[in-house]
Amino acid sequence: MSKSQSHINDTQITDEIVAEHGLTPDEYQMVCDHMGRTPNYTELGVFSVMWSEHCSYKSSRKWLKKLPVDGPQVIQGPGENAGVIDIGDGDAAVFKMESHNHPSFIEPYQGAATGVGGIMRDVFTMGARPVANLNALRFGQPDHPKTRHLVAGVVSGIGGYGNCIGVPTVGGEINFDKSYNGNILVNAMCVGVARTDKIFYAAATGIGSPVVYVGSKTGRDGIHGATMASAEFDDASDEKRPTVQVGDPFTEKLLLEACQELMASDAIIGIQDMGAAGLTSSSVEMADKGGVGIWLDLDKVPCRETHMTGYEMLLSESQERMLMVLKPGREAEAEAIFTRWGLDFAVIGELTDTGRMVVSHEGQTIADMPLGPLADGAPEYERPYVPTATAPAFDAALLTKAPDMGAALKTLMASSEIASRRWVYEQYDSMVMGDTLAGPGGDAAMVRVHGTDKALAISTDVTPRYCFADPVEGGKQAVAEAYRNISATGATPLAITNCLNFGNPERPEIMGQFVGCLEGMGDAGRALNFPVVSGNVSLYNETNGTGIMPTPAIGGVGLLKQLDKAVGNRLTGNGQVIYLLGETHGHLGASLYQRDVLANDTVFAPPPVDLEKEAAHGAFVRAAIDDGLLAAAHDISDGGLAVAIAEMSIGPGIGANITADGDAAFWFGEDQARYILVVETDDAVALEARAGDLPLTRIGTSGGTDLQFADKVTISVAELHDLNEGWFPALMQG
Amino acid sequence: MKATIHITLKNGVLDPQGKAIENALGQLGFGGVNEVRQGKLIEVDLDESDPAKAEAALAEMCEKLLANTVIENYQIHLNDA
Amino acid sequence: MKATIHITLKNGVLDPQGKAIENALGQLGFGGVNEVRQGKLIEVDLDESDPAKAEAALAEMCEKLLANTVIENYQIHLNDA
Amino acid sequence: MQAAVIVFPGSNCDRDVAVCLEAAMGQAPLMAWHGDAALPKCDLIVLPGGFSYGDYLRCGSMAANSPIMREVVAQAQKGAAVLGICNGFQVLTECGLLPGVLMQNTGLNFVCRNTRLTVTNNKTAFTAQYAAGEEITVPVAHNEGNYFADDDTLKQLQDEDRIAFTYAPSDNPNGACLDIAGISDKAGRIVGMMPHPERRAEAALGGEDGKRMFTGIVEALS
Ligand SMILES: Nc1ncnc2c1ncn2[C@@H]1O[C@H](COP(=O)(O)OP(=O)(O)O)[C@@H](O)[C@H]1O
Ligand SMILES: [Mg+2]
Repeated sequence: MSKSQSHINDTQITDEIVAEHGLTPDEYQMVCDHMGRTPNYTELGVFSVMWSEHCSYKSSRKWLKKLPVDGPQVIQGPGENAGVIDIGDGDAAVFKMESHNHPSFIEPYQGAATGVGGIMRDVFTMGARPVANLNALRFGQPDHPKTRHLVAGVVSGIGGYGNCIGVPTVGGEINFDKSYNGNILVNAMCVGVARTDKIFYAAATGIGSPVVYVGSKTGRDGIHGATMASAEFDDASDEKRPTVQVGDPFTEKLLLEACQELMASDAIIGIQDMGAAGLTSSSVEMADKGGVGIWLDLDKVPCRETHMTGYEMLLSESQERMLMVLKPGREAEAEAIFTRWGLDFAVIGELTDTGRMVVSHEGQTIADMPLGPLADGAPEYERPYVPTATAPAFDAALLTKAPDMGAALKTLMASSEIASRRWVYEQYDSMVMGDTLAGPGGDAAMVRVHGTDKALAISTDVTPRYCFADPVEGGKQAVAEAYRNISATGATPLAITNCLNFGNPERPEIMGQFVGCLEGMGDAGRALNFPVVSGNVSLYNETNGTGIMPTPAIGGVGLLKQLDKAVGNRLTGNGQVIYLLGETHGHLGASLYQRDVLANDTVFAPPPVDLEKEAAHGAFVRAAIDDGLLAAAHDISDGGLAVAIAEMSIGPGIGANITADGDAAFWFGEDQARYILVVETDDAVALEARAGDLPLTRIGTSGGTDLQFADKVTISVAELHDLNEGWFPALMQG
Repeated sequence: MKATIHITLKNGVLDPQGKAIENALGQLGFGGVNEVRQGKLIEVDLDESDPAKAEAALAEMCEKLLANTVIENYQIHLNDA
Repeated sequence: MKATIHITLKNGVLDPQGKAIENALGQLGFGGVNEVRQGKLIEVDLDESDPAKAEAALAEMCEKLLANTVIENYQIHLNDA
Repeated sequence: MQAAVIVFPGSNCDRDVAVCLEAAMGQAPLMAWHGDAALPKCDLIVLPGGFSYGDYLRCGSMAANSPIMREVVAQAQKGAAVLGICNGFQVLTECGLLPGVLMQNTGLNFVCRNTRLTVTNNKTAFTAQYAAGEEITVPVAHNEGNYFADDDTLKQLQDEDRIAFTYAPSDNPNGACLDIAGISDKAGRIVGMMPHPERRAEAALGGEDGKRMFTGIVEALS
């Protein structure tokens, strides 16, 4: 039985084996230099995962450092399992977003499910109880043969995991575009709540402290790159092992409860989930952050399968596992808790003063490596990039072929981007935990902080077609839209997480998109006091040389101090006065109107983002809501003014008479920094008075069962409702 | 012709259902249960009466729809009428 | 001893999952599929080596836990080693 | 009065229902752990929603076999009021306290949304604060809520006036026989229902239609 182990480390490291591990010859040389000798097979595997793009951020680190990460509200910025912000009264919000793109393309149900499980562990590792899940999904064209299968699988996987563990899925977004045909994006976000004095970090300290493994057993799940090699050493099976991880939400629920129970004591020094690169990255990160060394005895690792090599145990990505460092002597009390919850518990090593990671298995030392180089020794690449060329302004001549306004509105309401997502979100339990004030379907979701009168407002946003046409403006716009969505509920935007999905960074034009988006995102974060506290980068999203559109998804979190002040984004009665806040220039470049009504895919410049106006208009909306002046508020985004009005109408089934008038650019232009504000007649004067110099225009009144536009176009709200609700079910019925 | 298809998880793929059943049997006092794995049983009633053709059609159904071959294996059993 | 248990819906109990598979097969262009029913396959590895005793134990497991006899039937197959 | 919420591994609406019970009773209910073989004598026992034991195998089947359910059954037989919500309803059918079974939704998907219900029987221990035939809105959130029983059982439920709630016929989310959303035992002291009254017991959460389930039983037992 021990033959497999010695066998594996006897393997001669050849150029092919190095290449199979994804290391370049130069990187391999650096590994040898750090080691002072040739690494053995196990050590090579450990270096390869720690130095992978996913774990080391070697292509992106330089640019991530430029993001704004500070603010009085920030308790913990990037660098931990999740970001932490102060939400007053000793409470903190803990959140992060993460991608699970590739696994979801291979096996949509399990890929998406384990993505949700992984991001929740990042949040509860920090001592928070997860209170809300969101997801940002991008699929290929609706009529692409794979799309329907992928949508169905991903959606039921997200629901299957989140529903079972009992955390509400309260929001998200979905886009369809051909650039995702061979490369869907599944980004999951989780928000948790903790006490500010009970935040747990990864750093491991205290020489001799026990290193403890808890959760599920380790199997050969998700061992990447080197699967062929490992299969070779596996005498127990003849079939090629799948690398897909299977999620077990029930075990995760137990793990969550057991961790919370132990966290109520003071037994934990450091804790870290085993995510990508499993035991390896969790132990390296914990020991490195604490500035200590670590010794692991793999004979103690609970295994699900027989004959596992040390290499496999170190690299396995089995789900629902955690690594902790406990205060010495507290093992028994911790073990009692995990046992009671039916989970494995094993002391698998201890902290040392060597600054090295030493791994024993079957009586032999199978790896002995310096921690520093493993953790941050990966090369930082300054990949060459070419900035994206400036796109020309929208060609107004295209409008000569424009259909009439009513037909265009109907097309947009039933388009893949605007159509109701009910088919999706009714498969998610959005109400469990009893604090969901506004679930899916609004501008931002709102979740009460349990037992208080305050609420978190949460939104995920990005408009990939803007990022493609102009990465800088697109990056800004993603942040600005999250800011607007949160402001429209009345909440104050506090901080963001991001999930940066791009193509191959070794191509200068892709790197140019990345650099541009980060520049825009950074500018917006600074201008809006909306810093980045956590995030994730997913590169190499391409198939056969076709990259995805740049998709830097933003997850924004805001705070509403008094939840009863919140407003929704629907009309709430007849005779209400409807205002437009913000300037309308009629920017149709990169708009949905261009794509879906004109069916034109020329690259034109997207609407520019004026961050000062975003800040000023957002502040005005929030103050008006705080003073109880507004009956409803809705930010204007995809599809422009007319679509925003229609969206406010169809939910409650209340029509409106819009007296403002203009051309297609007026109705469907996607100018930024705009909101629709709705007030009761009695409040109209007060709202106008306080607007001062801000561009606030009265555009109509609510009432009836039709939408009337400037006495020229009349459409029944019911018809728009049916168009909007019908698209998704029709797609899924095929 | 009727056929029964057994769909089982591949070796090494985590089977939370099976594990849970195993534990529950233990709690109910059933001793000596070493392992439980849960799979699917699909019974199909086909017009086709030629066994070879039926088997070929069923294999194609498994590949295309019935089994998730990323993580599952399938076995076709023809029930001789 | 290893055993395989087939758990199937009783006659007359609606099987939406089976119906959905039937329809999906039709959409995929598989003709001549008259009916599809979906059930469960449970594989159990037991210490017991006496077939009669194994079968008795398995039947009890089915009655107590594995099958809901309001809607399901079960069949025990011992796999002779 | 003494009330207990049974917590199975995988229960996830235990806190939600405890919040409602506390609001109705003025005191927190006992949270009873599944592995405990003993349960103090209770007037009211609630089996909450969630995914007990992961809902692996069949929903509620393993919970029905857990040690504490022997106690629950014993106390129910002695007259304790029992409410099973969603997964709790599934547990009640699996352990035989209520007839029938909850099968997979005919739409084959999990469904979470508000549903319109009719209070078909307002004479159970839980529904006295509703008017007979009153229409209320309460959300569902389940994948297996499709109530099924053989024709004799269904007839018996009707004859004995044991259908507590039905979905409005155009609003049946799961294909349940006779639009059944909830049923009771013969005495009306054991009620199982798929909709979640605890999720609509507060204006901030969209409405208070579910609240009277809790104030009603507290009134009945005090
Ligand atoms: N795009 C980004 N913006 C800000 N922080 C980021 C970004 N990408 C990653 N980070 C931060 O880098 C750290 C490592 O991320 P990751 O490897 O995804 O964490 P984990 O291993 O916990 O999943 C985290 O603290 C994360 O918040
Ligand atoms: Mg982590």
